[in-house]
This record gives sequence, C-alpha cells and structure tokens, in this order.
Amino acid sequence: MSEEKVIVANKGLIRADFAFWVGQYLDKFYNGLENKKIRGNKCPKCGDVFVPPRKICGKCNVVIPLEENWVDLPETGTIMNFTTTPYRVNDRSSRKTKDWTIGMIQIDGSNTSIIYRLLNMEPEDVKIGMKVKIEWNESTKGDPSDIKGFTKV
Amino acid sequence: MTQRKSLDYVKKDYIRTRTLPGSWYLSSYKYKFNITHMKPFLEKLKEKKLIANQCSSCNRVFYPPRFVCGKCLVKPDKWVDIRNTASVSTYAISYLKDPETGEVQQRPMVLVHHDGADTASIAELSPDLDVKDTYVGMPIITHWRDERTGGLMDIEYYDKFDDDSDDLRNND
Amino acid sequence: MGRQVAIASAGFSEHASKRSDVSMPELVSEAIEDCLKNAPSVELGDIDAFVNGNMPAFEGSNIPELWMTDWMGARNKPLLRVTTGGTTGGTVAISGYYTVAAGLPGVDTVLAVAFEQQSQGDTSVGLASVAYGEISILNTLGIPYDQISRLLSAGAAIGVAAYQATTYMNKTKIKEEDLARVVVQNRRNAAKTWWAHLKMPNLTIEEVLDTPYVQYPLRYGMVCPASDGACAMLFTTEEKAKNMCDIPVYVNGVASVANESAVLGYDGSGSAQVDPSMQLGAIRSSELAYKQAGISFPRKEIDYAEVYAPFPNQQLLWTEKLGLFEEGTAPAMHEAGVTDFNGELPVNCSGGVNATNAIGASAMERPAEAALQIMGKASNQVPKTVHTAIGSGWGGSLNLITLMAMSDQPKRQWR
Amino acid sequence: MQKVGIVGYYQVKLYSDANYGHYEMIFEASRGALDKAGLKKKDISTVISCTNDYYDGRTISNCFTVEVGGGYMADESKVEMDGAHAVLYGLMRVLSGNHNLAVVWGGSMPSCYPYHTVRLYETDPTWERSLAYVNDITSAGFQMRAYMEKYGVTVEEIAKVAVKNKKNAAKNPLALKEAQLANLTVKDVLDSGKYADPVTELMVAPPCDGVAALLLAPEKQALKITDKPVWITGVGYNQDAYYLGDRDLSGCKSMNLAAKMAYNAAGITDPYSEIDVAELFESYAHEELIFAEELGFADKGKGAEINSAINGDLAINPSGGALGGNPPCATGLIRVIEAVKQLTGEAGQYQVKGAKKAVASGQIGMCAQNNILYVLEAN
Repeated sequence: MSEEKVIVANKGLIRADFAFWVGQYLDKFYNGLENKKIRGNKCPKCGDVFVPPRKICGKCNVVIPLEENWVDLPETGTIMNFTTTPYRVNDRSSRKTKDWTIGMIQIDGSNTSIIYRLLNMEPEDVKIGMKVKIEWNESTKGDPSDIKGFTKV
Repeated sequence: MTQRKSLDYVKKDYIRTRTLPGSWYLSSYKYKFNITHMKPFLEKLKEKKLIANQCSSCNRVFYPPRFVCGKCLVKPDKWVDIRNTASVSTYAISYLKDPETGEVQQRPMVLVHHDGADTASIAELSPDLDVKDTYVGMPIITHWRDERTGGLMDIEYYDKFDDDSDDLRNND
Repeated sequence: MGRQVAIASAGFSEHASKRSDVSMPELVSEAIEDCLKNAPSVELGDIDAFVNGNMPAFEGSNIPELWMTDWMGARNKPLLRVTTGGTTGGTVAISGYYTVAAGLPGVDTVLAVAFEQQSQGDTSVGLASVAYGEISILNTLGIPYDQISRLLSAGAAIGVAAYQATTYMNKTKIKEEDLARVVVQNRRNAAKTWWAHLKMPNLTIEEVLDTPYVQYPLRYGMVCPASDGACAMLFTTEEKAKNMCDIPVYVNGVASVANESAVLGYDGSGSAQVDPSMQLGAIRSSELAYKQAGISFPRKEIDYAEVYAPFPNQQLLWTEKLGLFEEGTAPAMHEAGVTDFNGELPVNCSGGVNATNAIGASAMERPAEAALQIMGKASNQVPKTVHTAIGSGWGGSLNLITLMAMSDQPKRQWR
Repeated sequence: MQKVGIVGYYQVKLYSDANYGHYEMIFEASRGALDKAGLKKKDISTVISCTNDYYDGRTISNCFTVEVGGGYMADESKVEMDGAHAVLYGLMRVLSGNHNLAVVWGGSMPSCYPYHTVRLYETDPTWERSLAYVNDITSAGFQMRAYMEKYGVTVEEIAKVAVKNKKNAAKNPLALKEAQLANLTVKDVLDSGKYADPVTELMVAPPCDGVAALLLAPEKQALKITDKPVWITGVGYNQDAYYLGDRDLSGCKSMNLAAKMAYNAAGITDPYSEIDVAELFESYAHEELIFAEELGFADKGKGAEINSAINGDLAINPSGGALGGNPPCATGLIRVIEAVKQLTGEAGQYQVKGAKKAVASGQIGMCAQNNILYVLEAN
C-alpha cells in the first residue's frame, strides 16, 4: 500500500457494575462465615463434602436438598498445593508487586480445596501436607473476605 | 413501577439472597481501527464536498466510506462524488430528561440517506424544524458549519429542503 | 449425510425481573430439571453432550459455562459454548441440532441450555457497549461524545427497533392501536403461561396507549421487560426420541443468516440497511430453513409460530418476512383474530418476548415453546392440532435472524 | 464419522501490539483463506467466528464483524471458546449436509484489553472471583507443582520444553517476534523471573494479537477445490470440573477423554507410532508434557522422555506452539492450521519429513478445563 496506514486506538470510557446473586446455598454458607463458622454440605450418594456448599454433586449428578445434609466443619485444614507469585489481578488490570503465597487448602472433613492466602509463612517453609488453620478477619461481612487466610498450626 | 401497577401486573417476590460485587471496566480497553479509508473523505469535507467510496464489484456506493464491502468481501477502490441533498430514511424520537431542570426534551434522531449513496448514516436535523413535521422520505440538505475542521461535525445538521428536490430525485 | 434430529423435551425456569433466590447456575439447573421432567426416562447422566450460551456482558461473567459445569451435569462431558447476542438462544438451539445431526461417534443426546440473569448486571451499559467501539470511532471522526449519546441515546436494541417501527408504520400505514393490539394479545397469553414474566390478564389497548413514549413510536407499555430466566431443550436422534417422549418433534430446517448491520455500520460507517424493515436476512433465513424442511407454502403448511418480537411492530414484521402473511397484511390478520389463541395461525401463545425477555434465553424459548405446542404439552396449548411450527430469533444490530422449522413428521427423504 | 476436508487457511502474523485495526485483521484472514483456496465470497455457505465479548470489549462481539468475516447473507454463528472449538462447530455444520463451504475464523487483540483481568472473569463470581486468588497465573503454578510433585519431574525438564518451542518458533515466520528465541538455554528460562512459582516467565504462552481463518468442505467439494486437502478424521472434546480442588491437576482428564473420543472416531489404537506430528495448545510449558501423556504418547510422568524435536520420533509443536504466540480465540485454530501445513508439506523450515497423520488441540479455562482434539490426515 502506498499511503500511510492510519490506526487509531480509542480508550473505552464506561464501566458496568454487577451484583451476583449467590443463591440460597451460598447464602447459608456466608451466614456461617459471618459467625466465623465453616459449613459444607454432603452428597447423599457419594458422601463427598463440599466447601462451599453446592446444589449438585458433579460426580453423581445428584441434587443435594437445601435443608439437608449440612455439615459443620473445623477451622483446620491441609495444604494440598501452593504457589508464589508477584502478580496481582483485579477487575481492572494486573500488576507486578511483592511476592505472596496462595495455597489450595482442604478443610478437614471436606473433599475439595479452597484457595486462600498463606499468611506469616516464607515460601520456602511451605510444604504440601502441612496443617494450617483459618485466620479470620476481625470484622466479618458474610463474604469470602471473612477468611483472611491460613496460618501454620 | 407505578406504570406497571396501572397495567394490572402482579409481581411475584422471591427470597432475596446476598450479592457479591463485580465490575467491568471498559476504561481498561482500547478499540483499534484502521481509518485510512476515511482520510480522503474527511479532507474533502473541509471544501464542503462529499465523496464516497464504491465497490467496483457490486457498484454499491458507501457514504460514509467503508473499509470492506461485505457483499463482495473486497475493499472498495473507487471514489465518487455525492450530492449534498438527502432524504430521511427513517427516524425515531427520543425523550431525554435534562439532568438539571428535569425537563423532558424531544429530539428526532434520523437516518439520512444521501442521494447517490447506497448506505445511510445517523445525523441530526435542524433545531428550527418541528419534530412533528418529520416524515420518512423528507428531502433534506446539508447545513455546513462555518469553520470546518475535516470531521463529521462539519455538517452541523440537515435543513429541510423543499424546492424542486422531488423532481431531481425522480430524474436519478 | 446428516441425521434426522428430534426434540424430545423442553423446559423453562420461572421468569421474573429479579430471581434473587438463585445464583446463575441454580437458575440454569432449574430449567434443566423442568426439561428432564418432561422426558421422565432421561437422566442427567444419559446426556452425551452439552451446548450452552448466554449474553455474557449482561452478567459480568466470561464463559460462565466453565464454573457452571457441575450444575448442568456436564462434568467430563463434551461442551460447546455458542453465543450471538440477542439470538443466542436460537443459535444454541441450532447448534444443539447440528451436534446431533453431525453424527459424531457417541454423541446422540444433546442438552442445549440458554440463560440470562439480567438483574445481576447493568443491561443498559451492556446494550450500549454493543456499539461502543463504533461510537468511539465517530468521536475520532469529529463528533463529540455528548452529541453521539444524543444520536444513539436509547442504546442499541430499542433505538434500532424504533427506527424499524417508523419505516414499517410508514409502509403499512398502521396506527399505534395496531401495535397496542399485539401487546394486549401477547400479555394476555402470557397470563396463561406458567413461566412467563409480564402476566397481564386484563390489559386493554387503551391502557397501553396511555403510557408515555420511550422512544417514538414505541410506548412504555409496548416494550419488553428485562427478565431472569433459563430455557433448556433436549435434542436427540429419531430412534432415541421415540423412547423418550410420546410425540417427538422433528427439526427439519434451521438457518441463522446475517445481514449487514443497520443504523450504525462497523468502523462507524453508515447503515447498509437503508430501510431497516426490509430484513433481507429474515427472508433468506426462511428460504433456507423452509427449503431444508420441504415447506413450499409456509402460509398453508405452518400451523403455529413463535417469533422473537420484543417490540410489537416486530411481531407484525417478522410474521410477514418469514412468509406467514402477505407483505403488509399482518396488522389486519391480528385485528381479524387469525393470530389469536384459537385463530387459524396462532402466534406467540406463550406471550412471546414482548412479555418475557431473558435475552440470552428468549430466542430458545421460541422453538422450545413451538415444540411443546406440537407435543401438546404447552401451558397455553392451542385448541387446534399443531403439525408444523416455527421458532425465530433476532439479534445483533437488526442483522442476525435465526429460524428453526419443526414438525411431527420427519424430513421427507428423496435419497 | 465421515471425513471433512480442510481446503484453505490463513494466519495473520502475530504481534504483541499490532499496527492493525481490529476489522482489518479479520478481513486479512478471511480474504487470505479464500484467496489461498481460489474461492469467491459467493462460495461461502456458512461462517463460524470465534471471538469473545470480554476480549473485544463489547456485547455481541460478532455483531459488526459480519461484513469483514465474509458472513454477509451466509449462515453465521459464533463460538465463544477457543478457535479450535469454532472449527468443531464448522465441522458439525458441514457434516450435517446443510453446508458446502464453512469459513471458520477466530482471534482477538490482547494489546487492547487487560488479559489477566478478562481471564479472572472466568472464575466463579459468587465465591472466588472477588478475592482473585484464583486466576490464570496462580492456577498455572498449582498445575505445574501438582505435576512435578506427583511424578518427580524436574523443573529443568519443563524448561527444556520452553527452549524447544521458542527455538522452533524462531523458524516460524508467523510466530511472535518476542518469542522467536533461537539461542535460548534452559538457564535463561529458569532465570527469566517468577511468574507463579514454579512457573517462570518464559514458560508462559505470551498473549498477542492475531487472527486466523480456516476453510472446511465436505469430501466431494474438497477434492474439487484443491488436490491437496487435509482430512479431519476424528474429533473429541470434553469439559472437566471447574473447581481446582475437584480436579487432579497433575493430569488432564478432559484431554484424556477428548483423545479417546477422537482416536475412536479416527480408528487410532497406537497413537505414539501412528501419529507423526502433534500441535498442542500449551498455555504453559508443563501443559505440553501433561497433554502428551494424556494423548498416550508416553506413560504418566514420562512426557519429558519423548524426543519431540522437529526431526525427533514424534514432533510436538514444530511451529513453536502457543509458546510462540498465543492470540486468544485463535491459538487452537492456529494449531490446526500448523498441523495442516505439516501434512501438505508447506511448513518450510520446520517441516516434519513425511508427516501423514497429525493431531491438533485447543483448550479453554483454568488449567485447560475444556479440551478439544483433532486427528488430521494427509490426502
């Protein structure tokens, strides 16, 4: 092409806000978090315990009734996996900053892992299979941020 | 809500569970466009002239110019002159509330079809025109801005054009 | 080549403006439960593959199928996500059809699910962002933003619909009463449909005309609501369908034809549809689908139609463009009661999109409801026997039309 | 399954910040594919696009791409996953007998959107998303650690994959320039900075701008259009559970099941000896090894022992793979195209000699939640 190519890159301006309904299963779970309690629910068929609770067990395709099969769980768990990353991602952008360690923690008595920060631990000290316990936020709001992270037992 | 009640609508209420927030920042986005094909058109606007590009395969004339002719999947490669007369292809009236005064303003939004072109574009009508006089097929003519900068706003708005434009169109 | 495809079942979730009691996956599983209730011999585990879709920007979640896997029973199953905006439901249904028709080994029974929970997000921003890039280029070309927002003030869907209504009304010389009549018919029908949203059993034309304009010529009372809801359809092969339900509905023709966009072109260029009520895409879609289905005289052969019409003028327009009525005669047919519940060609007996609009699901609810009418399981079942029916969808910037033609008889084979 | 022919393709060169308009890039790809096959716009009967509303920053991302993608008055649809999934939908449409020529195109421009943020939108908004501890970065770290822990694979073995792919990319003129590293060493990879420990920066497929297009036709038509069609003889796709805690990250069950489905369709019983080339969409270096194992090329944990160089026993990603450039929505499609190039002998410097049978994969989701695999055969 003989003429110079003209490319414009326009910036977007608007923002859309969302409010995701959590549904009645998670509503119960978050009520528990607000009181610093972990509750899961149990598949009536395979007996797997889910944290957070779910309506359907994906393995058995069985509906877990809303009012039944609730299980109270302890604050302790096991590190199943972990990673250290300098990246932070949010709804707007991602940036690189100080390292932090994120772990997959299986709450004792449950069959799945939840993913939270590992607090007060050097990355070198973290081992798979290590026992940890929940560190609660001082003021709870009934959302995932009520759990600040997990610390060594 | 009040209107719905008057329409005899019974609302069913559901249990309200809590919500978690999220946002989609379009301000983190960019939109890249190649506007090379627009440049000759914008230049000509300064001279109060309208040009459009034409697909040499299907002979459709695009005003404003297009990057690709969708029908033939080729780039239009010819330039043709376009008259400054046009007609209202279709319109709608929007009702905008002034945020300060609370007054509801009527404003016609029109799709303008320039004589000699095969595409139409959105534009504004002269503020002197009464909204109620707008109709499909109304002949209009460009009203140029005094200071032209080579942008789409060089056509400030369209005036009603009620001399012998109908005869002109019939001869096309 | 290609297999005969049948619909064995269809199901809905309850629709409302705010389904605040369920999360998105729970809403979806509600529709799936209802769908499987209509086909008692099928269990979630019997489904071989899944097709999904919604309009993601309305719910702030990208590819939500990923986290909904378990709620749909799709764990370790093939899953495809298809989405095309307003027509999403129609496209999902069509790809459900194609998944079965293709005959991939081991894929016989396919569950197609479309959903939308609009109360979670900001629908007006979602709609504005359709053309956001295009608007920004108009700014680059010299139009200030405040001016553009005036030009395109009401956002994509209603803006283009109003343009379309103007030309259609100009062509057919109809009055607003004719539009209001369609609305009244729809919302009274909706009152008899269990899952519908705007149920107004006693609505009158005067009440509709009493509401203010949203955008001339469309009034507040004529415009579709924004709903939360989901729809599921079960597609399977001819042989298997016979064991799953009493009256399998055979899908005989599908099409989803795109035209150039109306009102605002790509790159901020003009509208290639000078007259937005021409709708070449709809005409071409119906040609394709009817040809596949062996329908030569749509006006005679089709017994029931569900058309995607968020605005009343579109119900009139689509019924003409899809070959159900002669050009320009749809308003008279509505007035004469031909399209009524007990008329000769009932249209939108579920209340249509005009009464329930969970955008991503809406275009699937059309073929789903048409299929249920053939099966005799619709909640507002028409008195006459339905043999052949169509369900349509509309989306994009007036430029994409989906159509599914179905019948209680399989496609005639000449091979 | 009847075989379907690939009769044309085109890929736009990958750039990290392309001097292209969005529509311009799509037009170049779809027009290029038609030109390569010597076809006209009117021959197109269906168009399947692959874009993503969150990648393009707009609702209905296929609304305005109708014209430039060749969709005018054609039966058009959009798949919102990976480009390889769009090929699947095109394939289904051709197999149904309704269509004679399908154009499949896909791609996006990460220079225009915050890639990691958009990937974050894939996570469960009612639980994990607000804290953003689970995102594509951390999940990569979990996956690699799970794989290394379970099988005792060393980080050097995984770095070797990155070295191989980046070196291959140097031979591929269409790969991303920043990823074309002919002189890369294992040490460079290990020293390239922490991404999500143990993943380092150079083990990651770099998101970049690109669009690709592919033409599909049924057997009869394909032979009319070209004398060198490549046949799709098998396809399989599958979705795994979502929550990382529900999955065994050291393997990839969805790839395993997808491969079973595809091999079953194509009649492949001994993949290692039957397949000559594999083009896999590896978002991270370790995924290539995990996939190779799930595809039956090696025993579990022994993926690193395959001689996967261009002139090795079973060439994996001779084009450089996704590590040579990862344009979201196009990467899987490009894998299919690269496999086609190998089978038609058009791969130039990175041609695998005598390639007759190939596999190509695509994926979407955290830790490759949904995978798709094609078996391709030369005419």
